[in-house]
Amino acid sequence: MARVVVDVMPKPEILDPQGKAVTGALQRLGFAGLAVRQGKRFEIEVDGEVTDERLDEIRRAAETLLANTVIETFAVSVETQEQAAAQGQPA
Amino acid sequence: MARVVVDVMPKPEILDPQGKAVTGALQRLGFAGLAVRQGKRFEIEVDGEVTDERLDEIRRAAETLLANTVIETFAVSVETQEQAAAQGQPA
Amino acid sequence: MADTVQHAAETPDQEQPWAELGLRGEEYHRIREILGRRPTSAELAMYSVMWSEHCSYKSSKVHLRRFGELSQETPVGKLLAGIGENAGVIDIGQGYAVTFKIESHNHPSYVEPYQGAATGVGGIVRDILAMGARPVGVMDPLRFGPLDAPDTARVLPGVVAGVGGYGNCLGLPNLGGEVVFDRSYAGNPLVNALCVGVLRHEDLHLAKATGAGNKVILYGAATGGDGIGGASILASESFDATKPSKRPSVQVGDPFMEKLLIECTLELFAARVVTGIQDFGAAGISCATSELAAAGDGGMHVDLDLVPLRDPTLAPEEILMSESQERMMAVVEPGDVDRFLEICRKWDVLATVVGEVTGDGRLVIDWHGETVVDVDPRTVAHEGPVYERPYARPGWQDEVQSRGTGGLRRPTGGDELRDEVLRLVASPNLCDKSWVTDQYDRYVRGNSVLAQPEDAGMIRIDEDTRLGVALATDCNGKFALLDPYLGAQLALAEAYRNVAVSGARPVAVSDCLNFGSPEDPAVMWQFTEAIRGLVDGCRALGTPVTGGNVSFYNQTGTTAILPTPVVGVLGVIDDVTSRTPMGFAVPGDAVVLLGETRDELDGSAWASVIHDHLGGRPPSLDLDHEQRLAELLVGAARTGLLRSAHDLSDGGLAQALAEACLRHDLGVDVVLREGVDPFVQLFSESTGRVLVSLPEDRVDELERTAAAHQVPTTRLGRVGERGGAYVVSGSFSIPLDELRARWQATIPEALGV
Amino acid sequence: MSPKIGVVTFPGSLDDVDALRAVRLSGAEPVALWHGSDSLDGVDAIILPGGFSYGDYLRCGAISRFAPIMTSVVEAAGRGVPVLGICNGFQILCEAHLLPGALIGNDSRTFVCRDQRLRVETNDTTWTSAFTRGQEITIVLKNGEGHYVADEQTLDRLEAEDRVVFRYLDRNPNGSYRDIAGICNERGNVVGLMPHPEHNVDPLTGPSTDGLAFFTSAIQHLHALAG
Ligand SMILES: Nc1ncnc2c1ncn2[C@@H]1O[C@H](COP(=O)(O)OP(=O)(O)O)[C@@H](O)[C@H]1O
Ligand SMILES: [Mg+2]
Repeated sequence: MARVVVDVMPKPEILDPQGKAVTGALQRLGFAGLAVRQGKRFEIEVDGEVTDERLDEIRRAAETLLANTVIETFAVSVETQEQAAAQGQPA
Repeated sequence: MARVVVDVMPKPEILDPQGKAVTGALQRLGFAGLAVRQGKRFEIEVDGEVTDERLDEIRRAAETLLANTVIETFAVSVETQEQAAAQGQPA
Repeated sequence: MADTVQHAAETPDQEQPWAELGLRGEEYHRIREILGRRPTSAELAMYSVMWSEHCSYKSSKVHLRRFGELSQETPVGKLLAGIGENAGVIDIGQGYAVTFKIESHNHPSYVEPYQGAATGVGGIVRDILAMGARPVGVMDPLRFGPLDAPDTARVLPGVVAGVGGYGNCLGLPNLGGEVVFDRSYAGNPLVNALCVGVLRHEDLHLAKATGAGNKVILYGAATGGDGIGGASILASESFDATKPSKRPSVQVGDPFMEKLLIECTLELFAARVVTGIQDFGAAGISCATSELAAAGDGGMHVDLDLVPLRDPTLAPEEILMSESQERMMAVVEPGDVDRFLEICRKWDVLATVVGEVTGDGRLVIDWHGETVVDVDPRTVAHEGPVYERPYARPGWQDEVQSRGTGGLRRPTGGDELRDEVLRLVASPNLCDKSWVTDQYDRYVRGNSVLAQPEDAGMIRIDEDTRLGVALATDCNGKFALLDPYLGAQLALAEAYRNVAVSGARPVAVSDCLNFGSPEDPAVMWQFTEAIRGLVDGCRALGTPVTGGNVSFYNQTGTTAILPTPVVGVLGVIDDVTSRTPMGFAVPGDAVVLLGETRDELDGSAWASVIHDHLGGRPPSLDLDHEQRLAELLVGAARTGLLRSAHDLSDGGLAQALAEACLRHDLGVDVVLREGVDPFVQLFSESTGRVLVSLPEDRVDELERTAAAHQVPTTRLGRVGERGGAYVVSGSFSIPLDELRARWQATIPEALGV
Repeated sequence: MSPKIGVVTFPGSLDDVDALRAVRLSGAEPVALWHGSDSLDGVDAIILPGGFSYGDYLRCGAISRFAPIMTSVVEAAGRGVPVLGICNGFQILCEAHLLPGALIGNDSRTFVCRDQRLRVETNDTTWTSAFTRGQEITIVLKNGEGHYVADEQTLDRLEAEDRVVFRYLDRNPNGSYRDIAGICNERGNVVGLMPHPEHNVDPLTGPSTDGLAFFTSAIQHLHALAG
């Protein structure tokens, strides 16, 4: 089992009301100087090996379903063992 | 300006209806053998340098606000230039 | 360097991309003539958006004028504001006024269904707010391609989630709407949105900039590159070429921001610190500044550098054209500015003084210390081109009208009738719409007296006096195709009747005219016929048109949508507790049909569902009868005569009976008339009919009152037991469980949820 | 003297007007409270109303939980002051850890508005004493994120301590664990639920008047305290 991660973010030029609200809240909580954009993270457990074809397939899946490419961009990455382990715990 | 990323994922023992729905939808679209969990990705532009203290501060922000640790885990990472560049484009 | 007025004067021959901005050669020349020089690129940006079809109504203006011929008086009071304002305002007595309007957001909703629909709701809500009113409800007339078309599975859920996502988050109850499927909408869904607001007479605000020295304040969201499409052409030519040239043409809504904007604006009104106000819709700052200045008594000076930006790389022409949502512009007396800004701070709403009202009649806009716009605002806002587009009754109209339903096979015998009743009930246009409406909050604010699936939405306006208003929107595009004049009147009559069945008195009209390309003479003919129909219809019914919206270019390829003049009717009810709901309420009650049934099946749901047929002539309409019927219904509500009243429309009596039964799970036992084809009695779509139920011992009273109003009555039968059956005596019987299962399954099955 | 019940308005609160009306119709004095102030204006009970505070953009209730007034609410709750969280208010109470668990997106992934049947599982709380145990009621439900989750241990504990206050009947509308619609704290003075009792106080505008008993429960409790 391998893990592929698809990160989906609002395009930079598109309004991000979520990020705006979080940025404001952080400020009020005393965390200054942080500007936040909020997106989605999909962690995908892939049956079998992550071949190039498999990755291409996931890219197509991201394009059709996971991201709305009218307003969002996405990035696909394969997660290494160590990353996966780190991800599992609170940092 | 540097960028710090906070990834927030539902804890494994908590149901993830979004992820489950996405998994189902992918299957119906013919993308087989993919199991998805859906979380959030926060990209944080930090004013000034990302020192260790700054990172600690962001960890605290993640813990108090960005994640609900009752049901979610989070991971904080500093994004390198290259990653940032890659992130910018559709993969 | 920006293209300044001075630079424009010095470089008269500089090429300008007017065509790319959608202007025609003669329009560009007219702009040069007005200015006596070439426009700066900022001016060109302003003229091009303000003179677009969408903002200038250049193809429709000459026809819309006809609405102005109607009396500006409603049956309950005067119009306090009419066509030409952001929305019409009707005096409904007790010091209250209501304002309502429908707008379209069709094309954006095809590109990005969720955001398109969401920002459509946001836009119409700001129009209502700008009149000084508190928005109190929304409705959403929607049209989609066939339910089983693959793209509908993308568009419909997105649109519905968007309407709900935005309206729910604003805390506006959804009072009703329409969900209609037809193949003509496959590549061009219609997303119309209606908002209704309430104000006290003294709170009426108008969009005008008066009083030299008064400050112009921009408040709400920061300005980004949203929806500026064409302006980036200008920007990339005249500004630095290294920045991202691709600006988003999609706008993203922020309903939370809009909710703050509503509460903040209402507090500003209450504090009496606003002298003029304008919402931002299409064309952003170009529109707000030029309309405010044009309607005022002076001019306006604006410093664009002061506009808060979300994207600092925006060029002046882009800032002027940006359609970023959730923004408003107010004109404020200098002494009130501090208080104004303080209220905005309380609501966490960004507010900035960006200019002031001047006395010179010019709209002057500066950027980096230089003047980039210097125009007479009236030439931008009001003196755009006006076209008398050619129109002609299309050759195919006769052919379509001659192809009636006469030759179609009609069902005979109980089994066939039963089967077709069920097929109609389960058809996409007649089936249960809760998959859609369950995504809308209809309870918020606690004043929703009637909402879906009632014939009209009704809200209480005053808890003590129980004054309220009712609203319905309707349009049968198939009828409008068969005869656009009559089709528009049928839409009007249906909305009018839907308001009347609830017990409210219909008083005013708003419309959203959705059509194909105005450059097609056949479409233009449909459009002019629809307006003629509406004007004649409104005159007959005594209801003014208070405002509305035109949406052209609704077509897939070269095939236009069914002409779709959506009509919204507003009614007033003195005591909302006397309203009449649509569902059967008490077993044993008498069931009576008001109105007359003729053999009218052309354009009917039956023809379409059973035979996939559209042709012939729409049912006839008697507006005088509609008026008498409405009087009867409004009077009956006052005296508490009826326990239910349900308008007959698509699917005729067959469908109305099913809906009245399913509302509270009560059966019905109907005896059809001898000597008249049961098929016609069940499926004809003759207009001016209403299905009512009432206690047996008051049937005489109903018959007397109806006779006094010259409304025919037919005794149909009785309301049955809870969980009973839909029975047509001697013909067929359908257990309610079976009926409900068929009615409810359609949309969830089609969408796979 | 009739007790004073406060309703907090956060930016994006929507059902605050309704909650104030319900308080009035139930015979208490409604008091509007503002999120940005830490003053409770001497109210005897507090309602956190429904809505989309801060747009619910991060997580429902996550940002409101840090509003200045919440410090006072948490403190008052600790003193035994009755606190009712409705929908968004329930979410805020969970985020503030006044109640255990969390609310996540409905399993349908859509907003759901419907007249929902519920069973009152316990009347041993400040807000449900006027009901009978096991009573079946109909209350308006409307939310996008009403799916109650908590770990097994917490769920078992809630059940063991009789702190599941309401359960969904007929059809679980959002996937909530063990059909939970509402819960309370150990002392029973803090109750949170997803459905909206304030929309069920007038037969003209709601499907039932089953909501009134929430408010009369608290009023009776306050009268008893006042002796
Ligand atoms: N179909 C129509 N029927 C009546 N009035 C209309 C119609 N279309 C537009 N109007 C009126 O023309 C004016 C300008 O419309 P519009 O540009 O949509 O206003 P806004 O800028 O507020 O959206 C408004 O008063 C509107 O009510
Ligand atoms: Mg307007």
